[in-house]
Amino acid sequence: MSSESSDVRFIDFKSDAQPTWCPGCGDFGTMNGMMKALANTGNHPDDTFIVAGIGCSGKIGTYMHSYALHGVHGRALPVGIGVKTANPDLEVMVSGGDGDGYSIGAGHFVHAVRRNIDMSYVVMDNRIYGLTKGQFSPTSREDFETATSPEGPQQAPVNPLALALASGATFIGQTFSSDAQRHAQVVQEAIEHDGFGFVNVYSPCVTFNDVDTYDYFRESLVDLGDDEEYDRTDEEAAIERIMDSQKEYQGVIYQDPDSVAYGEKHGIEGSMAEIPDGAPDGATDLVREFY
Amino acid sequence: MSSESSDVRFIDFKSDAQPTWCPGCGDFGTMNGMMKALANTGNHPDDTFIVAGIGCSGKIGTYMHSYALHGVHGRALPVGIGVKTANPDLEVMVSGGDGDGYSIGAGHFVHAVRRNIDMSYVVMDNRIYGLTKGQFSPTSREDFETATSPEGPQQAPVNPLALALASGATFIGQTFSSDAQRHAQVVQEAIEHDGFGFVNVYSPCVTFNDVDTYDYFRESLVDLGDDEEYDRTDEEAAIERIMDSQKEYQGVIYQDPDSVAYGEKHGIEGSMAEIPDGAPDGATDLVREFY
Amino acid sequence: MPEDLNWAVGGEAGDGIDSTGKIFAQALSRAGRHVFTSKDFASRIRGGYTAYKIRTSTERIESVVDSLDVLIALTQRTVEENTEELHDGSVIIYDGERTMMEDFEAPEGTVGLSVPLQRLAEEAGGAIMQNVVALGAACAVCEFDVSYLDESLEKRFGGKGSSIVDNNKEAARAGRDYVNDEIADTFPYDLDTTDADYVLLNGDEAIGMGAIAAGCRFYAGYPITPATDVMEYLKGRIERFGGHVVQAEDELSAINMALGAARAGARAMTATSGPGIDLMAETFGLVATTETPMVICDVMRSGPSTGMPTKQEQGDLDMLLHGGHGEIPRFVVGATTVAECFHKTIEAFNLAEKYQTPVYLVADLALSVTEQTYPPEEFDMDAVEVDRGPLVRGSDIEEWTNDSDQFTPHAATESGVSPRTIPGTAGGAHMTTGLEHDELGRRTEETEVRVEQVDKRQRKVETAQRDEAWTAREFGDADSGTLVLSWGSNEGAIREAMELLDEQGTTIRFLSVPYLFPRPDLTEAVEAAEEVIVVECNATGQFADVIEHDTLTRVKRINKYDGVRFDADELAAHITDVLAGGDGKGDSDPDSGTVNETDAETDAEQEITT
Amino acid sequence: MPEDLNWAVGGEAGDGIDSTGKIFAQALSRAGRHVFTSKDFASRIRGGYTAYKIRTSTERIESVVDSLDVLIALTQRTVEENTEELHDGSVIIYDGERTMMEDFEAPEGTVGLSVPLQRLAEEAGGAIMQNVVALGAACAVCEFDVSYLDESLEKRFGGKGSSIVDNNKEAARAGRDYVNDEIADTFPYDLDTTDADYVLLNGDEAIGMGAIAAGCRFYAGYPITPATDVMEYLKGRIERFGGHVVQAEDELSAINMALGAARAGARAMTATSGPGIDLMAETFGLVATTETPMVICDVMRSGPSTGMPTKQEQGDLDMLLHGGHGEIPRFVVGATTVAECFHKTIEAFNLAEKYQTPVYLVADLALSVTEQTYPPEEFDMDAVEVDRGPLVRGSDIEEWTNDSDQFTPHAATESGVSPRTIPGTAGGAHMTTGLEHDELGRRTEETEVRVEQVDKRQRKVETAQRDEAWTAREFGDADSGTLVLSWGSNEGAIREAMELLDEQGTTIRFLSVPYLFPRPDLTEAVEAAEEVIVVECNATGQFADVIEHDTLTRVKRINKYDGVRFDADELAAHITDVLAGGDGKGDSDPDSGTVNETDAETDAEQEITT
Ligand SMILES: Cc1ncc(C[n+]2csc(CCOP(=O)(O)OP(=O)(O)O)c2C)c(N)n1
Ligand SMILES: Cc1ncc(C[n+]2csc(CCOP(=O)(O)OP(=O)(O)O)c2C)c(N)n1
Ligand code: SF4
Ligand code: SF4
Ligand SMILES: [Mg+2]
Ligand SMILES: [Mg+2]
Repeated sequence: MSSESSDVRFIDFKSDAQPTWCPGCGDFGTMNGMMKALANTGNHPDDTFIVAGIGCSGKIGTYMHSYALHGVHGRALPVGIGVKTANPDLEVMVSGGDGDGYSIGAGHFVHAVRRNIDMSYVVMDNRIYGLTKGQFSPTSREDFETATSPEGPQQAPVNPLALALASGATFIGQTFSSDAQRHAQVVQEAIEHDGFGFVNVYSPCVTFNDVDTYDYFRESLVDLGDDEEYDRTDEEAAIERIMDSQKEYQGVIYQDPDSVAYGEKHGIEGSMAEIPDGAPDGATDLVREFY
Repeated sequence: MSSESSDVRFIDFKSDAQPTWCPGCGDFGTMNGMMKALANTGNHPDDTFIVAGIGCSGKIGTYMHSYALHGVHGRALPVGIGVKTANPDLEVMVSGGDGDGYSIGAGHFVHAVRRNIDMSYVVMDNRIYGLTKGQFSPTSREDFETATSPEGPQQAPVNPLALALASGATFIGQTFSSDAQRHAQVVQEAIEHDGFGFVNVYSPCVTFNDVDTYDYFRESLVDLGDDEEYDRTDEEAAIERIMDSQKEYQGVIYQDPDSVAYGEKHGIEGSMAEIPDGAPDGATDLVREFY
Repeated sequence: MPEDLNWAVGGEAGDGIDSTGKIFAQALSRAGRHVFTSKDFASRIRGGYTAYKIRTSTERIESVVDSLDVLIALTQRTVEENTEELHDGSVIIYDGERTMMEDFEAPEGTVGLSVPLQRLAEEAGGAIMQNVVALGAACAVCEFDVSYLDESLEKRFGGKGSSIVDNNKEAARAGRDYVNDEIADTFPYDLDTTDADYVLLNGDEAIGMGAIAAGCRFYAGYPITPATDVMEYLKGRIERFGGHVVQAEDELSAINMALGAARAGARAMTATSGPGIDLMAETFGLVATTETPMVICDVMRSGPSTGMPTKQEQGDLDMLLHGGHGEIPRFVVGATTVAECFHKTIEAFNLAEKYQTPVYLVADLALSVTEQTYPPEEFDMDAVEVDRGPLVRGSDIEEWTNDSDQFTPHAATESGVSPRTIPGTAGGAHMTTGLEHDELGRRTEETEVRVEQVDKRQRKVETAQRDEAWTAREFGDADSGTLVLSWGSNEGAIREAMELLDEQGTTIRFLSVPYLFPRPDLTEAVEAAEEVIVVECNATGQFADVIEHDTLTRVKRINKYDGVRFDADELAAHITDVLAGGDGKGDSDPDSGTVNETDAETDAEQEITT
Repeated sequence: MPEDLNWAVGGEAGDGIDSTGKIFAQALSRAGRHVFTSKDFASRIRGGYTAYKIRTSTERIESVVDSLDVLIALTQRTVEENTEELHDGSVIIYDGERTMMEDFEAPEGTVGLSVPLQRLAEEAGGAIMQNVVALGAACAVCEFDVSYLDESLEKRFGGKGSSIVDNNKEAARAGRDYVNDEIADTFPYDLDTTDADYVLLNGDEAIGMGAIAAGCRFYAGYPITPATDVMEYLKGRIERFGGHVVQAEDELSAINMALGAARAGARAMTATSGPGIDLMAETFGLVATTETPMVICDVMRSGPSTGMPTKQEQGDLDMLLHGGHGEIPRFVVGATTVAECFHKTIEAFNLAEKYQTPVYLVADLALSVTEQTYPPEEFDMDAVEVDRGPLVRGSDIEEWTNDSDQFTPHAATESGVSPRTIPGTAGGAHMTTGLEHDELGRRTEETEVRVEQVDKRQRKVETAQRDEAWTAREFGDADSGTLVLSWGSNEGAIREAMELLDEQGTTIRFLSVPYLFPRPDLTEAVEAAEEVIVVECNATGQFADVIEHDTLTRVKRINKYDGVRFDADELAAHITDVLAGGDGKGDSDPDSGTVNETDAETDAEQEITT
């Protein structure tokens, strides 16, 4: 599906609620890209379900227009899995912050990746806890000074892409919220991917993170899309980029061309929402089994 | 430290409780190796703290003799972190099953690894939920038939070594419970490692897993100790072995020679157990700060 | 010849005790006999004593008794564990040729029947069939036609090929023949058969079947004793009805998956036991605040913490009524019998959707492990009704949109229940959140809206209190001055205890309460009684406290917290004791952990003389 | 000239409102004035209205009132949000030169004081100092010497270099001079100073300081409003005392880390708010069953679910008393004032170690965000006592080993409290488990041992009930027929309301209850009263229910659940209303969400006429 063939415009995914993000927050750009990608892939708000985590990032559920749930901290992915399994016809997009996804939600992340449900997961990675006012996050640098790390966290930051790869990811993307076009494009590919489309988005926090700034990302990001040699289906090449702690990469870093989504493997088809007024046909057989 | 220099014998780490594991269970061997490694490194039961998870595996807390806590399912690692931080003089060993560590405890695993606390973590990986009678576990093969996966789980198994590596591990070992000597030796190295010493132990369940059997491991395990070329400090070589889904490796797969443990980075020294009878010296300064 | 036979097979965990017992239970059921089973077991895979006990009668049975007529003892310990239950004339079947049983002597008064189980099994094709040989021997002892075993042997071993089935049938006959031919004694047991056709199932299976009947299509869970059977029942079955089971990575995930499925419009459920209920507490509040219909099943086991995972307790009531931070409207519905596990599951789904709230469905270990016979009509699929509540579709949506055409999923209606649309419904797109929100589901901190939404959620409970029949199940003499109250699986034992008490001339009024919240107003009943006794399997008397608060009356308590369900004899003794002014310990088992707990203040007031 | 001044600065979140208010509060404190602050805020980083309010007097203050004398309004909305509080003669300082305030008109009766904040700040060195200019202006309005600001400006900006400090001092003076010179009005406010020397701190800081004082060395936590400040206070300070703070990956981890540290012998703590308490529920049971001393602090916020994270509520009592599956002995201690946050923290650690149980230390958002002055003697470090309970060391261990020299960490002593050794103690090695265990800490399912251990754990509570003084804090007239009961931060507002009521001739007896479990026996007090009113910030009346059960008496309720703490005027009105037979809504703010909730049964009984 492409934007040409669809009547839904990006603006249809916008709600009339005014974002309360700080002026300049990366999340504005991140959200815009998500809305564009949803529109470009021919989705409709009435057939789309957004699950948002808790954090500044988690507010997107309110600012976008679709069916949506703003859950509890760290549990957005399982909610998305439930939605998609109960109705594979829906477009399911899960989103949240680095704390939500890689700290309190780290376990779910590992397991959602390996389940390879056909949905997308967009993490707004600002390397800080924004909503709770500036404590270090799992992606914060070892020496990043915050209220709870006056001398830096002194522990290896989580590498979300590596974690995804180790968990058996079939799609790994990374973008930068202010590179609007690339960001929307990669998210679009994540949506189109047949399986779990994971995109880590550098979405700077202008209020509490003075290290991982727009300038920093602008200068350090290497776009794999610019590299004609790069083969996103080559796992080894992906590992090399992902484990490279000297550089930050943008683009689709890895995609398994043979990915088969969970739903297909398990033969899940159609919505589970429609049920008969009484017990379903064949229910009496269940009783007979106990003879 | 070596066994020669120590008066503590392996048997001193054994309690008088009779194990109730099924005859032939891999956990017998796994535990013996742990006791030997503890004795060989010159530890004493009175200075050792074992944290056990919940599962058949988790029973070791009862069968060994030391200070020990048998916690709730999936939370053994944080308990160990608390013990070690409060008293760095203790030898802390955490142990549990693949379900405990990689399913319900997956998030803690990722974060314990990256904190690099100076303790060891021994996982009895039988690729099944033993205690709850045979449901698939996170390390179960895609096609492994159990009560909850009549047609196999149909999802990529967790690769514990990859997960550890992605989380910034400084020591990754893997052993097989019935290769007693190798197993004890690798666990011993994990104890001696200055940081988080992680060992995944193939510890077969003879009752519920008829696929990942003694025979299977005996035939498929490749011992890296036999490979003189292998350099455990070479991260790339480690990645190659770890991502190799065709083979199972035994030995110390990776060790960061420059590992500095959390306690050292944070300047944690000495036991926190001794406190004065009243407020500590200097407490009044805390009040003055509020002037 | 007693109608009522108490039978057991016991040995080490791992000896196949469970399936052996089940084969015999099914055979009895096939023969038109009622069966009520219970299990003694330890949460170890091997190395622990375990037993499968069957009480059988041509009449319906609802409880266990502390008596054993026929015991297949694979180990010495099996006999030791059951000395109290054995009586004059009890028959113990054992294999005197096994080394460990060589020196076995049957307790005084009992009949020790040495049958060479292993040898006969080997002759029939393999030592593994020794339990089946024992079953054959038991048939002979009870004058029960061994061919009743055939159908269950086929069910069990059919998958392994017909020769295995045949060998097993032969093994059973070898056991029977050995008793008939070599021992040739007669025993005081003779099992009648009837033409009735029963089904045999346990509480977890009844819950699973109820869920499918009610239209549940999505189940997410994490294995935990004694709730795992619900998941294992559903797996492989729910798919036939278009559903799916996910084994989640933990309970936090399980409840959130179910929440997602429920928001997508499916009837969704998760089941767990105490530790999982704790882990689900945070999301439980989210389910309630977002007004998502969902059923969360708690099959209680002995706590606190990991406690005794394979032992009985009714210790989670406080948590179910009060757990989770903040103020969470909820429904708590409890099953009191195995059949009720089926019916209450269906009801739970209907309540959840009618009132758009999470419903705790509570059962206990005793229900979940009990396999019990019922006429199949008890599970009448044609009688199942599904009420999805105010689900708004099509153009009806317009009624529930605001001036800007936005759907109002949390409209503050008079009943407190709001319209509900499911994703995919045109014009119904909306969000919801665990933050306090307005009618549109968007966060707010406006004091008026906050108060309106709290009141609205509370109003759902009031509406339900008014509109639904929150009745108790009443038994006994409505005019008796003694009122016994209970919840959960104790119902059966109390009913049987009432029969025993009746024989002594003591009549009581018994209300078995399946609705824990909202619950029946028991004020009148309590005020009408001279003596109120609350029976429950826990130490602190959680239900008793609830009753005391509701009715402003102190009650007496019979509590048991040693991990073993009440049995009828014991209960009758305790009740008698309490009525005689005793402390509720009765004269039965002094170690049974049964106590009569009352608040310190009350002790003095009531001046109980012991 | 009123002694009592109510002052506020308000604007958008992100405008630096908090630090501006704090600077003024510190200046007042330096001038020997008492200060009691409160905050209006939204859980957004920017874009939401927020205000820092100060009530100041030369006398001690314990509450807020709904009145504002001086308001620095950085935005129009600040004035709108406070119209009700403004009165004749209130002074509003604003910057009439800012575009958004150009058309601002002060509400009738109030005095609008346009001060070119931004321009003066720019002249002094930078627009960023406009808030400080406003503070200077406020000093002029209140006849308060601007030099009192200097010390707090140094504290705040000292780290940024002396020229920044100097610029700020100048900015303050520019604001003062502008009012004095250009406006030259006089205002009815004149702030006296005294020689007293106060400290200014909030509840979270008091908890953190109490923890260090009590010897706490290990803290693990996960950020959550309004408990984060406890962690942030400890970080950077506890290390000076040999301790450490871990920011855990989540609350599940945090409580387990604290458990580990506690088993290693450290005094250990975690603090969180409702959602974290839920997540900790499972491990809480483990802590209790393994008899590990630990303090778990719940700084309550508005629920359920994510609720209103920056709003006040006392909604977690049910969870704290009853949460967690199974039956878990626990202590629940609550702070009723900021100073008590310090004292109760110390007490909580002592109780935890004396009785080897987890102690919930409960505070609420109102306490945690209130900055309040106290004479430093209130935090007398020399008076701190540490009681570590039965910690066994050296050869004393032998007293507590069995015949096989095994230590018995769960010995079933008469008091229920067992000996305790810490790792590293020779001969003390032992295990413990969340499974039911014997005296050695090894799993068991023996019914006798199970019952013994349940009883033993319960006995600790009984021992504590007997041995400790579970007193309430009593205020007012002990002989009054009106008994008011409350818990948590309402104490201050109720005390002030009592003064207002006194003026009307209404005296009441007020018991502020810091011990939620075990708790004082209030039966006598309740029975002696004609009217019992329970005041709390929640919708269902959780504490009222507890009192009703304890005393078998229905009580009246004043509840507030709109997210805003009680203020004294409002409470006085509500109490008057209830006493006049009203519904407790008083004649104050009809929208405040205050209700008088009584059970349906009672409504009828009490026949309240409105
Ligand atoms: C169980 C629980 N613990 C803690 C919190 C408090 N909390 C809210 S958001 C957040 C972290 C925010 O960080 P991140 O996920 O990176 O989102 P950001 O604000 O940076 O976008 C925390 C700790 C909570 N809501 N629930
Ligand atoms: C919160 C919680 N959920 C579920 C359980 C039940 N449970 C006990 S052990 C276990 C898994 C055991 O698997 P593993 O960790 O691999 O250990 P194994 O028995 O195989 O050694 C489960 C699910 C529990 N104790 N607590
Ligand atoms: S605090 Fe940071 S993440 Fe949050 S809205 Fe502001 S800029 Fe964005
Ligand atoms: S079930 Fe498996 S893991 Fe458990 S004790 Fe038996 S063999 Fe070992
Ligand atoms: Mg973040
Ligand atoms: Mg396992």
